[in-house]
Amino acid sequence: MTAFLLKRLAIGFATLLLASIVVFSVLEILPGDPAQLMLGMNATEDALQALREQMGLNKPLLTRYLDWVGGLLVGDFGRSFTYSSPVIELVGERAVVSLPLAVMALVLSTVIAIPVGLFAASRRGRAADTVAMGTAQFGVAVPNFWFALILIYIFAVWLRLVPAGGFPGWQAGLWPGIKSLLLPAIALALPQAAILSRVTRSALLEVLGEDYIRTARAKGMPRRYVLWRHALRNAMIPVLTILGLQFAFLLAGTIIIENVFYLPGLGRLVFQAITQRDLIVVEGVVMLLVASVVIVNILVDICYAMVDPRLRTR
Amino acid sequence: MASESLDLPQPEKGLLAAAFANRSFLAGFVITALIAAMALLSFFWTPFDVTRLEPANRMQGLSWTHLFGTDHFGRDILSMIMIGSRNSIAVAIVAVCIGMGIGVPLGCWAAARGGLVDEALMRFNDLVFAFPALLSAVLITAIFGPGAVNAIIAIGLFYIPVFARVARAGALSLWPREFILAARAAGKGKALITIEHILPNIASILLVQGTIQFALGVLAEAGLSYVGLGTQPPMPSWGRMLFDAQTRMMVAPHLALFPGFAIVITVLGLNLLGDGLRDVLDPRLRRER
Amino acid sequence: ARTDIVVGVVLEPPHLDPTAGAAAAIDEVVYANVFEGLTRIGSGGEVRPALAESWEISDDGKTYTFKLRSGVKFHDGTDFTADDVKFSLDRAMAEESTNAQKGLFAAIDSVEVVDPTTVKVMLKNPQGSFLYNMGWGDAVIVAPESAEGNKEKPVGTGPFKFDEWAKGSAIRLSKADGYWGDAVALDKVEFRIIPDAAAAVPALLTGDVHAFPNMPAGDALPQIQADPRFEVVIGSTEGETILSTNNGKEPFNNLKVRQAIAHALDREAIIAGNGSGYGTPIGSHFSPGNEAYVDLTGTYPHDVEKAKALLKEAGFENGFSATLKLPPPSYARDGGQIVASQLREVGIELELIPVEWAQWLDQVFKAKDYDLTIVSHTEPNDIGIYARDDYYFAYDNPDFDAVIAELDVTSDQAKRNELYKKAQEIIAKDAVNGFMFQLPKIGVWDAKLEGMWENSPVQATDLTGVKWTD
Amino acid sequence: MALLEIENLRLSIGDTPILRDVDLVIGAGETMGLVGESGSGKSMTALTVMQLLPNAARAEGRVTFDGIDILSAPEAAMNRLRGDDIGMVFQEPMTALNPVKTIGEQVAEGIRWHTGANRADAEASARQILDRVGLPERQFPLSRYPHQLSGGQRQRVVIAIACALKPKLLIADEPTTALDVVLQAQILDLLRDLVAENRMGLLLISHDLAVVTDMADRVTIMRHGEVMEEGETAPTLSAQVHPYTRQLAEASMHVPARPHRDAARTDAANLLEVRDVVRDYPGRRVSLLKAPEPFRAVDGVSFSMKPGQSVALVGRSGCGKSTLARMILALDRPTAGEIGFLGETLTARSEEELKPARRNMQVVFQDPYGSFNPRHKVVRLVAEPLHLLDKAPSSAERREMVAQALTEVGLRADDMDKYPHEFSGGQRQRISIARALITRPKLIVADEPVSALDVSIRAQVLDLFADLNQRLGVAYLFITHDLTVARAITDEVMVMHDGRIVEEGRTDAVLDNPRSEAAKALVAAAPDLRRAIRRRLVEQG
Ligand SMILES: Nc1ncnc2c1ncn2[C@@H]1O[C@H](COP(=O)(O)OP(=O)(O)OP(=O)(O)O)[C@@H](O)[C@H]1O
Ligand SMILES: Nc1ncnc2c1ncn2[C@@H]1O[C@H](COP(=O)(O)OP(=O)(O)OP(=O)(O)O)[C@@H](O)[C@H]1O
Ligand SMILES: [Mg+2]
Ligand SMILES: [Mg+2]
Repeated sequence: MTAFLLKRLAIGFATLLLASIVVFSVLEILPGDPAQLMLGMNATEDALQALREQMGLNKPLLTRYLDWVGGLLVGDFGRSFTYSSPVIELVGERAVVSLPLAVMALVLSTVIAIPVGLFAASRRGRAADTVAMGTAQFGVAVPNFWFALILIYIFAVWLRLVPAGGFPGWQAGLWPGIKSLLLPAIALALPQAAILSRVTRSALLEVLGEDYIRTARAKGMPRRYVLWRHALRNAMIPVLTILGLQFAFLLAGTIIIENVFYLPGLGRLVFQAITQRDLIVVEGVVMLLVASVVIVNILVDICYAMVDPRLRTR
Repeated sequence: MASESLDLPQPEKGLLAAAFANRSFLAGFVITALIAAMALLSFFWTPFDVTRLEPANRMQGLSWTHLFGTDHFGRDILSMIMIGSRNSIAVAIVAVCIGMGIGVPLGCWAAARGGLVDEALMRFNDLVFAFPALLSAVLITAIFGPGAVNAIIAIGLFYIPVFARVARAGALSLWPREFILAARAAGKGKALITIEHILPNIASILLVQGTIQFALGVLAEAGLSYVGLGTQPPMPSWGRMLFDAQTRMMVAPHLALFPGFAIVITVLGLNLLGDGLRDVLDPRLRRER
Repeated sequence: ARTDIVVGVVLEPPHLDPTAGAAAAIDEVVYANVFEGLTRIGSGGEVRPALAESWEISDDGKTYTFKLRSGVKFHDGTDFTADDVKFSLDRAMAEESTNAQKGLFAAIDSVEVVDPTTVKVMLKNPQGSFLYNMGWGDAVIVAPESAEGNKEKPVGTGPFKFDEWAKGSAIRLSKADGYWGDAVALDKVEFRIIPDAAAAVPALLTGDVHAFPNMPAGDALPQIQADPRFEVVIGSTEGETILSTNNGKEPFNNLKVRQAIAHALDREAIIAGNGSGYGTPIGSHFSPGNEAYVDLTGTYPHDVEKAKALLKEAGFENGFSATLKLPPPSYARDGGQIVASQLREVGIELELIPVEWAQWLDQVFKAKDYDLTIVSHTEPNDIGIYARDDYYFAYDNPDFDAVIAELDVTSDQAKRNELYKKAQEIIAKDAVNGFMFQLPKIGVWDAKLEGMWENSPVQATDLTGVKWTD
Repeated sequence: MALLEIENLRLSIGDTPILRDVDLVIGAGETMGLVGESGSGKSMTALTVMQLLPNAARAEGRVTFDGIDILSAPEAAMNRLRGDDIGMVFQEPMTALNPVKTIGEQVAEGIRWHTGANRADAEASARQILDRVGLPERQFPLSRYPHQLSGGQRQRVVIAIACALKPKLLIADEPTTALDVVLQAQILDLLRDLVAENRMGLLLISHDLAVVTDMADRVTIMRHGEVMEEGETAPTLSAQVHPYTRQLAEASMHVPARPHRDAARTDAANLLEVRDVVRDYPGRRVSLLKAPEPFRAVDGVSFSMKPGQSVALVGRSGCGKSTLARMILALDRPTAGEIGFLGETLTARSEEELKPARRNMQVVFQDPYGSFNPRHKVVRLVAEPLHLLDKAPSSAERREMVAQALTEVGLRADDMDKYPHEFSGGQRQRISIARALITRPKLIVADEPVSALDVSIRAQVLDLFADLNQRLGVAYLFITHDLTVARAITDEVMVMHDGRIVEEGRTDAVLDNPRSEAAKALVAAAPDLRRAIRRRLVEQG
């Protein structure tokens, strides 16, 4: 188990290192001069030079890469060019929007999808199954941003129950904060829930066809007991895989959804930072997102090992 | 164990008949065919010319002249949706081709060679999957500029590991099979075996995966266009239409309705097709029915 | 009456130091509210005294002596003195300065502190616009103690002091104690960042936001105008929205081609298809709000036949194709589509190339690698750019340069206006760019508010005179 | 009254009739053997009793267990019966246990469910029954997971689950087919003891007549969903009154005719020479720091074969037979040692250099399904080794050669345009032999070529092998775990154990009189129909 974990950690670390090289070089070839962008059309050449010097853009490439990675290792993400505050602070301020959003969406989709999947699997072939899976089939096809627009129209524009967008900040209170994340979370969660419920159902059906289910049934356990006690845990393995992938997807999904709802989250931050050529912020946020995907995947692997004892000895 | 992960279908005369007897396949096929027909038709005819802007006609509701109304430039929405379909389809197809064209050989190569090559492929996959897809797309378009071609590259790049993974898994489960051993005993090299035996036998899972990725590609293209990174005006695209509709939700909600439905129906059709294909081509699932 | 206000702004400022960035969003929050300069620009675009009570100009026009207000304090409690003025101007002029409008200070030779309330500024040569220049946000006075921290925590002399900045959502100010000028009516001010119509309209309707000095109302404007709860004022900005043309490149170096383009543009349709449908047509590069403005929209009226004829004369009977680079704002991206459709009518096929600002600056502004582009020039009174060598229009006309050179040394207002008119006419005739319209300033606010600016001669949201009437 | 009575059982799945008027009676303490070829309906009969049939199945007739009418019993009543009064053991021990639950949980679960015992009591009973099936506490605590057990041990757990509550009837559906002979003998012993101990009724399903003869008091023989014959085991099988019974019994004991045994030319040079061959597989990494111990699958094997010789390689499952075969075929490289074929060494050769060797050495695998690419037609499949010829034959020549090969294995030439799935299992194995023959090889390596076949088909295929050896002088390396097969068609035998050859010699000599421990165990455990009938007849008087 520890060997398995160590190996996963090593792979995760290698991925991060590679990612850092990729991110750095990609941003290097990004066209556009951040200094010019900050100072606008009327800037004089010496003002631009001075700013570039200040931002450290004049140093050699390798030095800048090493400085940056060295900083990352000790938790120093550098200073934003435009905001001129430490990147870590910026990211912190944005993460308190994005993270709750992604987590809310993940929880929501799980809470909806797994029971639906279970229900459909246990009623396989009957009307309830057909309806649930038909709906899911439809849900998979709905782009989340379109769904978001419809939600905005219904709940914000028409019924005026929730704000159409924006985020009041957590200092405005827990409820207003949650309220403004509600629609975005639903918009993100439902299409994901549709996918997850389909996966849950088919994983369950697959497991239900396994020999050990027959063994359990031959012990005299009723169908429902077998479904819960024997099938579910085994079916969790593919479900976990999808959950892991979904986290990455939700994180990326926040980029679009934050734009739809004008939420000051990480997605908007990178978007903005890229257009403003605030490279250091882009680098920081991208690395953070990549790191969280890597970490989630390691967590998923640990969950695998918890669910499936066969993996513990690997 | 290996044989479980990839059951080889028997070539059957009745495959086509079986396919059309499958409800999901049939529905998917009909929808997809209709969308494809619409896209083809748009090359020759649309109700209105979408390159002519007539601000005077802007944002009209539904009428007999403009079945789906007009947008903020006075363009006919039905015509735009027709032309948009061809964009969506083109982007998705080319992206799938890129993903398959590079991913499948990579996956097969890794499965055949094993060892370092395989490990390198897996790390490459880890790396690509660690980047949230949209983020990479944003970065790519930031470098090369927004546009359909770059959207294709961004989506296609993401598909490489997807197909590599599927091909590798399929190929890995085939390599220890006895008929492959027999082919090796017949002196055939790895490349030849891959072409003669591996590829035909993973073709069906690749086809199914291709359909799924195609559907996802339509969604992805819409998403990219929605954030302004995909197909660029004046070429109409569904995602872009939704973006334009968003700021006008208060006054003309119908603007958001039709492009959205177009996306949903296309993706739904492709997913149904994929599901149907899987049922027909994967005998293990067929037996379960 | 209420003493708090929530003001909606479209763009979040990157930081809050107006002396270190070009972003208009900075001035929209801090100009006149937090920071003040020696002079300031009033709501009609006029120069008014601010931290300088009065000034004297030497006869040769090269020495300005400013008499400063006494008893003024920065928000951190330090006193405002002549030393701060010298510090601020020296800092902006310095070699390592990162002031975005360094050109404003180019004429200054030296700054001399006469006594704590008197400052003398020596110019290299007389400059007619000097007092106006000192009213820009980039020329506000900062204190040496706090200058470095202004990006994050601005410290100025204005009526409001900075409280907090919830990045991505809001910036909050509150009334500063012991302000030197007339007491302001508001206690608390919040600038809320709301970038788009889809969010702005509901925010306004639900009363979350009281005022949008510059509202992205889009197509919902008629609905708001019909609502008695709100006051809608369509003013104008300093933003001349033009079809910038690369005069240095084939075929745009041909006057006939430029004239053809000018005839092909239908300003009314462009304005109608552009967001709210408001905007003032312009025929040259000058703000209609300015007293020196002349209406030159008739120089090349919309005339497709004429345009075609001119193209034929120029040797482009079958038209030609070119590229149109479009930066992100919707006036460009949407406007570009309309322009393309109008030019197609006369046979010019445009390929639309969307670019980000970073690329626009690189490719268009610096490298002049473009045919046509659409951009709004928001700097006030900037017709002088047409005289600059090397500017991205690649326009060169000695007659025009002479007019501007004369302007630079003229301080008599009537004479200046004459020269401005002349300048406008020259570039209009030369059809340097496709002059389209002046960006509207769609101000929307609660009908019970008074004192909001109707026009924006500078990019500012001056709240000093704003109060609730009930 | 008998424990289980099945009368006129008819079963159909969808529209396909599966069982026709099946009758079967089992008394308490009695063992009933149910035999028949693959697909004859044995498992379906068993599942009917458990009421665990596939969804689309319809059963009619009468099935009573202990006076309860099973076909009309509600699900709840069946739940009370299953696991309590009727236990069932399935064929596949590797997949019959839930991989994510400990064996303790899985055994105790049924006990708790049926008796309402608390956890501790249930676990105590589970402990007892696990001890009973030969999984003592010290080595096999309740907290073990299935993957930590070998196949035989897992099968014991499954039996423990089935017998935990001392059922009145135990149904064992091919409980040992997936196990090697030694394990099979152990499991069968265990079942026998359990029956004796609890006076259980046992329905033992098997396709192996010898196993059934060994175990069962009475036997029911099925074919195509119908009962052919039913009666006391030994008399039924020895008298062979029913033609089908005779057919089965004869096929089980079939020995191909081989007029010239020892076709090998002992004076000739060695055809194959294997010297000190070792094969290590990378072991599992236990710690990141320590390099993993390699697992040695083949450990210093040396032997040689003469042209035309027929050699058996026998041994328990996992002893390294297939690994050795793959190295001989140059499909895998030895870690150490050398393999010579026709005087040339095979190790460290490129694929191109191997061509001549490959032409003279072909292979036949166990699985008649898996050894063909299902998408190719027979002609293409059989012609595949022609790739090895220096000059590629023309299409017509190719068909000619394929036709000849097919005729040689007893198929028709026009079969070449069919797909493999259009053939029966035995025919398919003939096709794979045809493929092996097409290049006229001097050696055929056959890895368990008949163990997936029904007895009657197996007999035909063995005849074919013997015939080819006689007619064409092909040498065989015949890998099998079935000593009857080894005895039937080989001259020499090698016994492999844990990667080493522990004994070799003339087949009859070694199998009649094994000297090594491994060979002795193998011979003792191997079921032998003739011997079993003899013993039974003596026992039953
Ligand atoms: N789920 C099912 N659906 C349809 N037909 C089935 C199903 N399971 C088995 N059959 C058919 O029922 C018949 C009897 O099968 P059964 O499993 O009882 O055979 P068996 O005697 O146990 O064979 P084996 O020795 O191979 O296990 C076969 O023809 C088989 O194809
Ligand atoms: N690719 C592999 N990697 C690791 N271990 C392997 C591999 N192939 C086989 N082994 C191990 O090597 C040993 C010998 O395997 P092999 O397949 O040669 O056995 P066998 O004698 O043919 O058994 P059976 O009769 O079950 O076919 C087994 O313990 C097996 O688990
Ligand atoms: Mg069976
Ligand atoms: Mg083997």
